[in-house]
Amino acid sequence: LGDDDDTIEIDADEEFAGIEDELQEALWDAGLDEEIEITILPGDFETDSRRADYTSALDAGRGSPDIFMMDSGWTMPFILREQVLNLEEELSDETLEYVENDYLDAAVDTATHPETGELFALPFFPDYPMMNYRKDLVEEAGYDPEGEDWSTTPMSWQEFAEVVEDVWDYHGGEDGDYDYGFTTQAQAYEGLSCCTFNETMTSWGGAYFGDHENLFGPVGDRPVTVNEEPVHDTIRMMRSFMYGPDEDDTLDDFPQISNSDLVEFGEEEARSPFTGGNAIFMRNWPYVIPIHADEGEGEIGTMPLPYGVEEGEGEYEGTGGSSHALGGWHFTINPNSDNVDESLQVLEAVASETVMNTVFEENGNPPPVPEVLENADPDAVGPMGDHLDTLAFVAERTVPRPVTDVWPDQAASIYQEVHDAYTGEKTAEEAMSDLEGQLEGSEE
Amino acid sequence: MATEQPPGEDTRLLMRPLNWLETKSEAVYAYFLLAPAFALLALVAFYPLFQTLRYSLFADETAGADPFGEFVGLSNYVDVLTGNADVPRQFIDITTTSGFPFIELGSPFLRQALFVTLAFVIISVFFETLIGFGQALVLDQDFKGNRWVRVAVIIPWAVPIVIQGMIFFLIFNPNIGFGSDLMQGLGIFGSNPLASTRDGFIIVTVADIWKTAAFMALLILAGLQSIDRSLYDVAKVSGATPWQRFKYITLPLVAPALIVAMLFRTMDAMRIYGLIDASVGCSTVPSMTCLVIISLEQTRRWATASAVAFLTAVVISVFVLVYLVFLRDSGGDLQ
Amino acid sequence: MSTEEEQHPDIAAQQQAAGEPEIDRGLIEGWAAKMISNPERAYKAAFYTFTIAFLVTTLFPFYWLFMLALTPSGQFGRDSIVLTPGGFDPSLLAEGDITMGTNPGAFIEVFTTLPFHRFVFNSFLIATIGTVLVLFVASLAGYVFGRLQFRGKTPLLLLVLIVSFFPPAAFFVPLNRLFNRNFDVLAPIIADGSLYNHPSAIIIPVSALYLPLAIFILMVFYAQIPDGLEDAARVEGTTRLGALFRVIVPLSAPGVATAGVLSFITIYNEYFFSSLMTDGRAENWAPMLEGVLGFQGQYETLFNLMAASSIIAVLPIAILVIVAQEKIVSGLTQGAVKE
Amino acid sequence: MANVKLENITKRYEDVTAVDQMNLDVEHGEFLTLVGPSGCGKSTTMETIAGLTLPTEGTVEIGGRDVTDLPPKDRGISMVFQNIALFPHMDVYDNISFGLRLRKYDQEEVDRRVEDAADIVQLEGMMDRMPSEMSGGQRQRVAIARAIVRDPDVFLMDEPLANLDAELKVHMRTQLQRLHKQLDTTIIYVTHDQAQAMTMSDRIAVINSGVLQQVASPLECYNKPKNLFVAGFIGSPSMNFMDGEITEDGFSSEYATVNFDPDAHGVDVGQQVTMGIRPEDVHLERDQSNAAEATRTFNVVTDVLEPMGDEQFVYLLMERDVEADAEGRGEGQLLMSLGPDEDIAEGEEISVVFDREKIHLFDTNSGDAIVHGLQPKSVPEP
Amino acid sequence: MANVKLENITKRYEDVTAVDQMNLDVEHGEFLTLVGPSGCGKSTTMETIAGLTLPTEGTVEIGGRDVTDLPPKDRGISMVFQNIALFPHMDVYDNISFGLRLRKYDQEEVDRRVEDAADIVQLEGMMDRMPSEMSGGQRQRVAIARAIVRDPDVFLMDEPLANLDAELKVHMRTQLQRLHKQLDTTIIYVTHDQAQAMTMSDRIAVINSGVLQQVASPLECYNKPKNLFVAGFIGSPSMNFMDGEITEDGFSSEYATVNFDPDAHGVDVGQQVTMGIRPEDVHLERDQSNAAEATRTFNVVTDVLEPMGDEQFVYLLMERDVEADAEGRGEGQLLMSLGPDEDIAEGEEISVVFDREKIHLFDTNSGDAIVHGLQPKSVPEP
Ligand SMILES: Nc1ncnc2c1ncn2[C@@H]1O[C@H](COP(=O)(O)OP(=O)(O)OP(=O)(O)O)[C@@H](O)[C@H]1O
Ligand SMILES: Nc1ncnc2c1ncn2[C@@H]1O[C@H](COP(=O)(O)OP(=O)(O)OP(=O)(O)O)[C@@H](O)[C@H]1O
Ligand SMILES: [Mg+2]
Ligand SMILES: [Mg+2]
Repeated sequence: LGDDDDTIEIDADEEFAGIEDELQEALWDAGLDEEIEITILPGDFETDSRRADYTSALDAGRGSPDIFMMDSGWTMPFILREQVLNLEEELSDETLEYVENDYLDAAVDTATHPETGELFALPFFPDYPMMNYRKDLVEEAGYDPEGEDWSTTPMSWQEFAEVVEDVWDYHGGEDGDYDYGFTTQAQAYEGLSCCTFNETMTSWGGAYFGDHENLFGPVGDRPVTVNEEPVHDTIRMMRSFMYGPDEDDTLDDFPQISNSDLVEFGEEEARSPFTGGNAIFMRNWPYVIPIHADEGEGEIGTMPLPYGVEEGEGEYEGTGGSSHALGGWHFTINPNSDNVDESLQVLEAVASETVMNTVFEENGNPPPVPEVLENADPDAVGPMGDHLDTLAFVAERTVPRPVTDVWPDQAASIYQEVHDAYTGEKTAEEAMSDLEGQLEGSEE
Repeated sequence: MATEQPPGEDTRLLMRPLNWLETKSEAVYAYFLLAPAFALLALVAFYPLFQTLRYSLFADETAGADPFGEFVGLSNYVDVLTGNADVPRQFIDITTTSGFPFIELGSPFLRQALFVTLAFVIISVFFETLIGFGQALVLDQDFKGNRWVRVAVIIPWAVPIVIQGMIFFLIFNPNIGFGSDLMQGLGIFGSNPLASTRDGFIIVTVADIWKTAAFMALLILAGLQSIDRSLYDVAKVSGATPWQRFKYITLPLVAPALIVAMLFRTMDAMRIYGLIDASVGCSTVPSMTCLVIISLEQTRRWATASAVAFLTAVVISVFVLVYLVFLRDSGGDLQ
Repeated sequence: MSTEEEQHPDIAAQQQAAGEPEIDRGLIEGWAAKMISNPERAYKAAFYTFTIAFLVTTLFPFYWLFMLALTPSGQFGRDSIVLTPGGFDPSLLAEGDITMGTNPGAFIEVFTTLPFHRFVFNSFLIATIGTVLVLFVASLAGYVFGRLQFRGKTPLLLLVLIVSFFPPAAFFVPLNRLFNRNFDVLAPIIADGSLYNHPSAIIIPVSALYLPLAIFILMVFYAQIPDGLEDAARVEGTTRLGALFRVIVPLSAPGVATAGVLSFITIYNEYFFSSLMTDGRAENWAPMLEGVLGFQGQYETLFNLMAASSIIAVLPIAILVIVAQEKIVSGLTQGAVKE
Repeated sequence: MANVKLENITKRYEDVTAVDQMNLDVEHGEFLTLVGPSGCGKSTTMETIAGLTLPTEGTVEIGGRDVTDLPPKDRGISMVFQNIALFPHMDVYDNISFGLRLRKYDQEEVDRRVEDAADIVQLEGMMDRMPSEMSGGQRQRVAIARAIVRDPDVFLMDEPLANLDAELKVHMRTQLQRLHKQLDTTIIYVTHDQAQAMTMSDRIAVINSGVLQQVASPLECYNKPKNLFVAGFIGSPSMNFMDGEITEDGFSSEYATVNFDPDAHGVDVGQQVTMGIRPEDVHLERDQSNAAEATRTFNVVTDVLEPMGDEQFVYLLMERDVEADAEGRGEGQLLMSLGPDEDIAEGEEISVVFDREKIHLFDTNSGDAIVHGLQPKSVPEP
Repeated sequence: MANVKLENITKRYEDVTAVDQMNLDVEHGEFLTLVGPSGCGKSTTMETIAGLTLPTEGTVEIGGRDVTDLPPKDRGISMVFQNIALFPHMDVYDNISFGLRLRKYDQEEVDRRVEDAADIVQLEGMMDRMPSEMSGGQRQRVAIARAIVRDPDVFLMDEPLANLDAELKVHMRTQLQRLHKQLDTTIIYVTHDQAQAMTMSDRIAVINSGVLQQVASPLECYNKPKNLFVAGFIGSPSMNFMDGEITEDGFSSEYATVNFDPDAHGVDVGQQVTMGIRPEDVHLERDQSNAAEATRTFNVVTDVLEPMGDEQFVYLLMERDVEADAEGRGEGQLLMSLGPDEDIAEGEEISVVFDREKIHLFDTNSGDAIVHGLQPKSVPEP
């Protein structure tokens, strides 16, 4: 365990631990003092366990690791508690400016203290969902994704559903070779609240707390807007997808393109049938692309997520149009570390194109700076190369996560109620009015 | 010759306090031997529990660096019991969930967590005892290959909880496993077992029985093995049928071991969490400990979590008292 | 259900020999007649039925786990895995693919993807030390509660028991603070002076939380040993404590072995503290649990590797059970343990 | 009718043959006692009859039925175990009433019977003690009560009185005899106590190393032992033996000669024989009138005296230089019993005679008895 | 020097006083036997001496040291337990050598000693048997070997020979006596066997209900019992008792009178006394010469005969219509012992005399002995 003093411990995950050497080189190339070495700890893959680990480490005032890689979904509570180092006072102005001006805004928002506007975390890479589809199957059914430029032209949900129904029917429909026309995540879990439901609702012009600027607070001083038509419609549309339009509480003009298994699906459950050649369309994160390239069946295509109402036509600012929940990870510094200065130097180096490109090339994680993504060399980034334009497109149409200190409570309420509505325990209106009550309760 | 002069008189330092102890009264001796256990428990259990009890008397602070706000006395407990607390809306409101016969009992804590937990405890402990006893009786026999049967029966207990949960989760996973189709075919499960409280409850219960019947079997087997076999001879001559020998000799003589096994199984089942978390998830089958963990890990409401933990302990203690009465009656030496 | 104890095992042997020449009666009819005329046979049949039922129900999930481990990761989601691994296709054998479309390599990938052996070793070590600690401390306490009479016994026993009333989470926050605190005294022994990332940070709490069960088990078994034997040992020249370890403990072999197995398994499989008291690195004493979880990501879960690693992780326990069951079943107590 | 018949019973453990080819016929209503040295197979025989142990060979019949394959409960027996084996979790009442409750006797009947049994073993007022709170003798009495409460056809009792004091032993002995008559049951009994064996039994079965030696009435075993083993085993203190040879004149050994006509006693001159004489058949010369017919006088030296209260045992050396071996008796040594008041000291020289009618002759090699009691003298002794 | 001294020892269990104010002084090298009815507190006394039970009151001294607070292992004792208490998980060798191995004797010494001890109890060749594979007597012998292998200062033996056959009992008895002399140890012994108590002990301590009744040499206890209890308890079969009253002429009861001068015997006219006479002191009229001085003749009817081999017991009814009660003896009933060859039948009318010198008188109320042996007659009897 003899860490010599110059080794900076970064707690990340197994995948980053695998590219430790490449990262080290990139950091040095980006100007890091050659004396400073990094070591990457393979933290828990599971985001919840990672949060629990970091909570206990910071609560106990533990000095290691020096740098945390935190999910943008739960960095905010640490910032609010000021348990991580305030970078605003420590980083060079140059870097601070770079972050402020060039980084993806939605990512920076989740790394900044909402009241003071100070930067507490350095976005490392963002994550955006895309609509994946089996290009081969779609083409067999007579569509021409490339010709119609699916990769950067979002469809409406209506169009999308019809396309799916058509392709699915072409391949035998429910009783054919493919059990699912479309898979997504509708399990009762955090991902439903922050992402899948959030982005779909946004594309329908709905919102949890009105305008998007309210997503980060101020808690207690913002409207709760879940019990409204666009939100109800989002639920009804999903019910149509799962149960068909003949069921209660559905939208008549949306066909059935999947089945109720979706209410048990998280990312992996949605991916398995797709990779395994049992589904045609799938909403998921870019990680599926390298996997599909490895072991998947057929050719994968990507496009932006469909929209419910046209961009800008939502009732609240920031809603409407193709919307993509923003995932991703930040670096934060452990204030109890003995190596705060060195750690800051590492962060300075991380905020460089060299490092961003290395990460993108090695691990497929998109750079946090859109411009870097646009300049990326498609041949150098492996299977991601075919999807750069979609990635770039969705990176500009993201929905930030509504992270505040009360978000964990609210997230639980949201996915519970939405899930109840999906499974038909409650009607969409009942569920949303219950949810409204609970959210208002927690906003006090 | 008559005086004993052992060649190697024990002069090791260790022996001195032991010899000193020999002459002390039974009580002093008892306290001395209990010292290590209580030292360990004091450090790892009593001290933390005392702290946790303290925490539960403060307000939750979700924003500041210190997770505790001002002193609020028992109001966390009151809030939890009356449903005012910000325990996460992690729990399905059972009363409106179809197909599972729960009664309306008041606050979410009582109505959901407590009720789910109690149902789980009663069903799982009942079946585990029954099956464990059956297994122990089989294992107690002398037959060829019993060594391997024994290993086979006990081995599920050795499966890490994560994996136990994963196995059952995957068996009922619509993509990978066959369980859902099978059970749906039999008309037992609805369409989304992993999302339905009723079906999820059954999955968790079955998974728990699968694993922990072995625990009962092991303890009961050890109890069976400790019975003086000549008592069976006496009983046989007295005219006892196998069933009567079981009822009058085996059962009362393994009763202390059995009750201890059931006691600890009950306490464990009351705290069920890992299995749920690893299989169907806390939102499908909310248990009392789910409530604690989620308050603790997810929403960082440590005061509320502490209060819920203590309430859990109170519920468990009620059960334990019942057991202790039985244990005393069964001749387990408590007085 | 107590089938065999009805009669001596040698009866069974004789009866089987005697039962031979009745084959030519109607099969079922003959069988039923035998059952009625010979209840022993019925017990025997019931016994085998139960044994087989128990075997199938306990082993099937393992079999299934094994099939899961053999399934290549690309095969998930294609077909349900029932009796054969996903992607299993015997016709591939003809094409020279002896794996028949399965992926036995998972059992090797487990070690190449992560240092899984080190995780298992860590757990093994932690569980061994913890078990020894638990057995020793619980033996002393179980002896006191099982065999001595003194004032304050019941309250103390309840105090021990109370520990088991609380979910492990109830202990976590204070313990985490305690174990992460830097104690200067510890600095020379343990890097950076705190117990974090040190095996004792898992051993101590997990042993202590398992202690009540061990104490209760041992209490029950120790209480059953007749006083006479302990007296004899004391007259022969042991101290009271000597009598405990030379006579009471060996005579309670079934109980001690049971407590030992349960303790080992509990610590080996412990979920809560194991995942929180180290940073998850094998070289920092992270237990097997972290290894298994290492195959599970937020996105991609390597189900086959998890299954393979589970099977591998269970092996030490299986060996332990094989060894310990001899003790549990040793009929030491036959015959001479009597009042 | 509950006779018990063992046919060719053999029980082998791994390295020991505990019972060897035993044939035994116990009649209905008989009181048969098994005696024999420790480890000779008495308990094993009992267990075989009870059905607790399966014989390696042979069959057991009870009441004319072959019960070899029947479980104990269907054999109509009850048993007192040598190791007592009370149920530790039941109090005295429950221990005693166990068999009755199994058979669902009604409560009153159970109470009545338990009371009777407790009365017989003098355990009144201890009904709610637990076994661990009783003395050794008290436990044994509970075990007896548990067996007698059930009136079965056959009682098996393995050392039931070992832990009782003399008075209680006599009491229990009488009680058992009375019970035996009253209930008209067959009793098979194991004891190491000669007094019990002699007074209670209709017949005694003497066993050695698993082999039946003699089955006969107590007095027959005492007076006409079938072989050296029985002669030595029955009677306490046991018979004196002298190894010698038959001469023309009768018996002759290093230390003693006894004259008789070899032909009339069916022995051959030169045959190796062992002479046996019981301690009470050795008389002081002055008391020789007590003997039916006295042998010649032997001059001996008294060695050790053992006063017993109602009699005293005197160890005699046939010659002064004989060294008493460990057991106090051996070649050239002799034990006699005297009245308690005979005035005798250690180291005294005295003269004794044997009672000719009480002299036994055994073939030294086979051990079989040849003659019990010499015939009246035809030639006067020197 | 290893004397044992109990001072004022009392042991109370919840509802029983097992030992009551016991004062007992056992000298170095003495062989003291505790006797008494089942449950009288013998084992409890032994446990107190061993230190296994803490007395409620009183102190124990061994070798002049107060050991009341010493653990058993430091008291220099070894013990044979009534319940045998072999370690079931150890074979014979390990059982016997347990104490030696604890004391870290070297292997050779252990082997030698174990061999010697096994020799004494005749257990050679059974060294690797487990207790569960042995007969009752074999187990008991292991227990004895375990105790003697260690040569302690004091041996405590609680019924060590109960499960042995007569021959082995005699053998073991002699061995223990020899050991006792050789090792010069103190032995405290519990037995229910009169023969053992009488032959082995230097002194006997008679206990009843936890209270010490008499401590004296065996013959003294036999011939001069201190009270009714001791008189009845010592001797087998036990003494005949008759309750009566002192008249001017001596003793008078419903069934018998015996003449003597009350004044010369320290009794008052009208005092309630119990007369005691041992079975062997009742003689047939025709044998009255065997009595030192005979009383008047009593006409009795023989009831039950018990032939014992070396003697026979005859139950007599003082009057024909007396009904024999359960124990065979009671008011108006009498037991006598006769030689084995006396020709006598049940139901016969015979005349008997008592030996005046062997008549005991006890105060009926207090039970204390008044006189042992009447003085020679001054007045001729009718
Ligand atoms: N643990 C106990 N609790 C209550 N009473 C007891 C206990 N042990 C012994 N006794 C009682 O104390 C009395 C004396 O018992 P002890 O064992 O000393 O008798 P003993 O003289 O050895 O009898 P025995 O000859 O039958 O062995 C008995 O009445 C017995 O019932
Ligand atoms: N389970 C066993 N395994 C091996 N040998 C045994 C077993 N049980 C008994 N024996 C042996 O069989 C022989 C007969 O034993 P048994 O118990 O019948 O003797 P016993 O006549 O009752 O003796 P005792 O008078 O000492 O009780 C003994 O030599 C004994 O050691
Ligand atoms: Mg026996
Ligand atoms: Mg006793």
